[in-house]
Amino acid sequence: MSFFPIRQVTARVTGNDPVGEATFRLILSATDFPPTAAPGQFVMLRTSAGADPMLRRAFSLHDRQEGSLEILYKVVGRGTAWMAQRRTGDAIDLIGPLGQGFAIAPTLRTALLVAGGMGIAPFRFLIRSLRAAGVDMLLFYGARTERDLLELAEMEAAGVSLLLATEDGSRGERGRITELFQQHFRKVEPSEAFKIFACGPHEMLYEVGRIARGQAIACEVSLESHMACGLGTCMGCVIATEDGYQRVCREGPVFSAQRLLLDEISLAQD
Amino acid sequence: MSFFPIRQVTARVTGNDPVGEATFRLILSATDFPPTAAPGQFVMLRTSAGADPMLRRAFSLHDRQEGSLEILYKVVGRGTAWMAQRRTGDAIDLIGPLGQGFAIAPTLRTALLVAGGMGIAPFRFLIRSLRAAGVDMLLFYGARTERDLLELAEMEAAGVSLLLATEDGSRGERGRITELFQQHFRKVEPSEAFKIFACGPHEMLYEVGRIARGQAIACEVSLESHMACGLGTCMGCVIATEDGYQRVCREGPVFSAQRLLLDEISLAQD
Amino acid sequence: MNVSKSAPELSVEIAGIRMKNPVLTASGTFGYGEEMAQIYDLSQLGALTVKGLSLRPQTGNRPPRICETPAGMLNSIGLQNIGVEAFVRDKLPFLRRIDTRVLANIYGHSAEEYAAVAGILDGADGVDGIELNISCPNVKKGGMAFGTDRAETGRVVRLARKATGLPLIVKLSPNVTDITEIARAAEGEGADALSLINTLLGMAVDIDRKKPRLSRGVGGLSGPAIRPVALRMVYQVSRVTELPVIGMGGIVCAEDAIAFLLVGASAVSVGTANFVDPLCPLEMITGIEAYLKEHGHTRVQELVGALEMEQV
Amino acid sequence: MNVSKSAPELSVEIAGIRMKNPVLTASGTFGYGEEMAQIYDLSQLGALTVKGLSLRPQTGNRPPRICETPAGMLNSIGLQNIGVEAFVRDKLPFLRRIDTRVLANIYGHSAEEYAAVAGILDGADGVDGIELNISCPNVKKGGMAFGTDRAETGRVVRLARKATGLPLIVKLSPNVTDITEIARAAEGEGADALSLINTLLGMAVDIDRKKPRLSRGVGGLSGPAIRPVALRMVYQVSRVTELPVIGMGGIVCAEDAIAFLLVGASAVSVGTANFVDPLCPLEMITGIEAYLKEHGHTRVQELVGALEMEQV
Ligand SMILES: Cc1cc2nc3c(=O)[nH]c(=O)nc-3n(C[C@H](O)[C@H](O)[C@H](O)COP(=O)(O)OP(=O)(O)OC[C@H]3O[C@@H](n4cnc5c(N)ncnc54)[C@H](O)[C@@H]3O)c2cc1C
Ligand SMILES: Cc1cc2nc3c(=O)[nH]c(=O)nc-3n(C[C@H](O)[C@H](O)[C@H](O)COP(=O)(O)OP(=O)(O)OC[C@H]3O[C@@H](n4cnc5c(N)ncnc54)[C@H](O)[C@@H]3O)c2cc1C
Ligand SMILES: Cc1cc2nc3c(=O)[nH]c(=O)nc-3n(C[C@H](O)[C@H](O)[C@H](O)COP(=O)(O)O)c2cc1C
Ligand SMILES: Cc1cc2nc3c(=O)[nH]c(=O)nc-3n(C[C@H](O)[C@H](O)[C@H](O)COP(=O)(O)O)c2cc1C
Ligand code: FES
Ligand code: FES
Repeated sequence: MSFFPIRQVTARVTGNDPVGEATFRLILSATDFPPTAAPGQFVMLRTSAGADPMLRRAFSLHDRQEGSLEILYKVVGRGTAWMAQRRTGDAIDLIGPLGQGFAIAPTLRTALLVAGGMGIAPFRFLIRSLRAAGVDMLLFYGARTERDLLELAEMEAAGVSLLLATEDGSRGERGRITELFQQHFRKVEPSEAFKIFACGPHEMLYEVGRIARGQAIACEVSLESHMACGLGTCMGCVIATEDGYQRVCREGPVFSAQRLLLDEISLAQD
Repeated sequence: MSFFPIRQVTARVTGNDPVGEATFRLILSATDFPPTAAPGQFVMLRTSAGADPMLRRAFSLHDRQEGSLEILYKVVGRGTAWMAQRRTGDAIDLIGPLGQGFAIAPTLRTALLVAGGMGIAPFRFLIRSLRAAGVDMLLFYGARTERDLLELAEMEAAGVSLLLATEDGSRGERGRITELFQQHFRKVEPSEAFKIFACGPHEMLYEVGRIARGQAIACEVSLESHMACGLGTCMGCVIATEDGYQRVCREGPVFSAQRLLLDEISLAQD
Repeated sequence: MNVSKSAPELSVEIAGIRMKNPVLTASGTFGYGEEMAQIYDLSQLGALTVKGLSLRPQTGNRPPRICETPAGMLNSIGLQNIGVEAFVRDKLPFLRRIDTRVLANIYGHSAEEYAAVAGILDGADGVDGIELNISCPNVKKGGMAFGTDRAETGRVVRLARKATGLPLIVKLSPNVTDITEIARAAEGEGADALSLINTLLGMAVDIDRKKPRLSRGVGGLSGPAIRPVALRMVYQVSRVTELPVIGMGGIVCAEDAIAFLLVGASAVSVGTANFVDPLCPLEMITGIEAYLKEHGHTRVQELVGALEMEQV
Repeated sequence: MNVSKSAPELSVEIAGIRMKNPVLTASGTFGYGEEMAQIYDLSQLGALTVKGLSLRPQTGNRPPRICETPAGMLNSIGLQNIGVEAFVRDKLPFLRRIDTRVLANIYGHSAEEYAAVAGILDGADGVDGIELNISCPNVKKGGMAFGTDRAETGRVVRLARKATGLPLIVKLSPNVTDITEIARAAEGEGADALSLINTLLGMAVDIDRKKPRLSRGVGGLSGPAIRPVALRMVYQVSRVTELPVIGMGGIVCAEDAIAFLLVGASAVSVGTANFVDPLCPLEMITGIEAYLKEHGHTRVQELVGALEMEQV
């Protein structure tokens, strides 16, 4: 559990460009945002000037540079629609960094990444960190259609091997990414130097977690849950784990798949 | 009482430029806005995407051209702050034209206009109509300071004689416009061809109305009141008149000063 | 998910009144219909409810009477109205020409006065039903005092019931500990339907003047802010009564309307949203129809009470 | 308008507890303080109230537990908490190090259980007062059932009163016909202060799944949406009781806080706003101070109940 500082800061929009179907990359300048942020952590953004919509929205740190941070987001409702309307120079109020990120042990040599749809968001930051640690990376990345597969060239340039799937077959294998994952995963040997990192729809995480668990392989999944505070105070975002209900915003969003009660995993999502 | 159609339309911003201290002129393209609009009428604008702020805001028609309309507004709260952020191409939802405008009788030859602060808003449209009717115009126009005196050159070009006052003396007489009005008004002879039109703070309208009434001179004042509907259905905006409580949005906003219970005029405002 | 091809059936019958669709407009937010008729053709509505009528004309409360609140508004109109006789004489002829149902919302300072107003409307051509407003928080006597007490509710309904053969809808107050109690009292005395909720009693303060924002101090809260409370009460009431329920409180779009139907309302009524978005009742009708098609329903009736509850 | 020069006095005394200013944080929205301490120095607060404590640890309700509503939110946490003993052992040591007042919010499944929890806290170093939550809408037994009944309220307060010498604050439910009745019942049995309001019982529906958005169906509505109701109830209660009142419900800024003081609250508590704008309690303190100066007040106490009402 981290006790690094959390800050409420006013960030400035320096970029907010479409990168795919209703998907944008928001670049924020925020000099007072704590430098301690780690991959897998998230921020809570205010997405209105008034009280409707009222609650903040949670977004993974897509990336974090000195004095700036990035968010990769899809417009799915009113809050994200508000975000898509921000222009360079506009102010955005955010709180972070929040939650527990991915754990990268010194023994780690090979990382298997699994992303479904917008689950790709936290991976750029993670990939940069893994690369710095000299870890080999293989990414299973699935989406509905080719246009939803984001930042492929960038990830290849970062030395990530890609295995792609789309539901409509427009790029990579046709079908769900979990099918592709299951095929290839059979060939991998469990080892201390090996770990799976997954982010995406909860059904996908369930599948990946089940497979990893079956073979006692270290696996971390990043969950979503409706959040009021994002800070750990409201107890609203809990998910069932072997240690009882735990807060996705505080003990998570990254959880060891081993400790989740996978049958109940879908509950927190609704 | 007019029974012309009222329309809820989606207008496009074609201009929204500062014209003074926290004051903007909004130009809207709205081809389906009814052409029947008259000076003194107003529109109700939605000023948020969500439910907070919820109610529409009332604005006089600053002017009305074929396919477009203008609003002159001051930022005083959240709704008007939202308006100030609109940029060219943005959509604004408005309803109008609403209420009873100024009455210009065929016998009218000379119009005395009195404006205080943002009370100038409906007068450009009124001046254009009076000019078309060949009416001579004298405008008493007061504001806090010179910067708040708007569109002076334009009005002079339209043939309006100006008498100005500012509270800080930065332009015209120092003091309130009602003082200037009272001085000059003594010299005017009551006549069928003569009428006063006033718009501004309610204390100003009270003063002007009292003077006009004292001399049995036709005088119309444009009132403000907190409004929920602007349509005449909620009964929320009423003002005390000799005929009981009347709706500012429906029987008004322009009322004959003779029929208002001037002692109660301030009530509806707050 | 079944996608049905033919247009689903939108009509509903409430208290014996057949309406072409389940979207009504609420009392006090629609005047006597005249003003709204300038904006759209009112015959598209399931029904409209006129501003609360009393035996004699009422001047209402002193202004200021309204103020905005987060996602809502307070009003203390105080039931300004022209009186039931002027209504019948001056307003009904216009309403008769519109092909929709007209509900007359009424109130009195005593149970006897309710009955008197109901009696006058009983013979009036063009009134399809009477809604008893026993829940107005904005008048000193009458209104909410009746709707927060089981016995008083019973008495008002009993006397009104005797005074008219018209369908009787009783409008409940949300300002109570247990709304199901009041609902049952109304049912027991012969109400044909229930409508809920009226406004929540609230207050707002102008801190600069150190005064309430409404001249009367308190007023009724309406709008989206109260929707969760309204939805809960409609859910509770429809589980304990056989009567059809007209749901209202913060409904602004088809999705809201459908939520009220799912928890048990047989129709919905649009109040404050008429101020913000006058055309929204029409969009609701279209939206409900689209939802029915998408979910494979053939009649709107199928939605009523169709909420699936996990056991609590 | 008088502009006073020296800094106005912000401290208040409630139920014998002296607080450096009248801005508190509300139970259930501030955890046990630890998380918030990462964001700012909690010693700036008048007091903080911890999440509701029970005799034994509680797992709480199944998720989903929260959902957003217009200008508000619903929650049905179901009082998940670590239990009073773990609180005393694991959380109090941290809280003792913070120079502010700590109020322990407690609840029980029976009046006896309330008393037992109060008794355990009685000896605990670091607890400055106990807040009896007789108004939680999110647990089956206990909670709101007590706070909507005069006799039950009286009994809970009486037993808790006997069990502890600590200042006793009774937290009232807004889900009642007449909140002044419950307030008087609490006062009669020895409460030292009252706090209000807890959440309004509400509901939200997911129309696509035809299910409630909360697993338990209903939940408690909080946030700006309920502020007008809260303000009205604080106004009503403070007129009938001698006890100091802690006002809460939708307070998000200094202006809101001042409104609650003007209608009669001696202090205010910030709930849902902690989620949306964690630093807002600090801005409130500054804002109240600025207001006092601007209006020529020397003590915050001067605002309490200073609302001018026109005769109604
Ligand atoms: C830890 C975490 C990290 C996330 N990272 C990203 C990211 O990097 N990129 C991205 O596009 N999205 C991300 N999401 C999902 C994102 O929070 C939602 O898409 C967003 O809240 C939707 O808001 P809205 O107002 O547009 O949608 P609405 O549907 O209008 O929102 C209504 C309410 O539901 C909540 N909600 C809706 N969808 C979700 C969801 N999937 N998860 C949690 N709450 C939800 C909203 O916060 C709001 O309270 C993340 C969620 C979590 C919990
Ligand atoms: C018939 C009419 C015509 C108007 N014409 C103009 C105009 O041409 N230009 C202009 O700048 N202003 C005009 N106003 C005033 C304008 O409506 C308010 O300035 C505006 O509503 C303020 O909204 P806000 O959200 O910025 O302020 P806030 O103070 O945040 O508004 C809070 C609430 O109070 C209401 N309110 C606040 N001030 C007024 C006011 N003066 N009159 C009525 N309601 C108010 C708002 O509508 C809202 O419901 C007119 C008002 C009326 C009634
Ligand atoms: C301005 C106003 C006036 C109202 N007048 C009446 C009335 O005369 N009679 C009545 O029964 N309800 C009246 N109501 C209550 C509404 O009919 C409705 O029950 C309530 O506003 C909740 O619905 P809403 O949130 O959709 O507005 C009034 C509401 C408002 C806002
Ligand atoms: C998530 C959440 C949890 C809460 N838990 C408690 C609780 O444990 N005990 C309690 O007395 N009140 C609890 N409350 C009620 C608040 O303390 C407060 O009374 C209410 O939310 C109204 O204030 P607000 O609108 O400022 O949030 C909770 C509220 C929320 C939103
Ligand atoms: S969102 Fe509040 S505890 Fe997680
Ligand atoms: S604003 Fe509704 S009647 Fe005038």
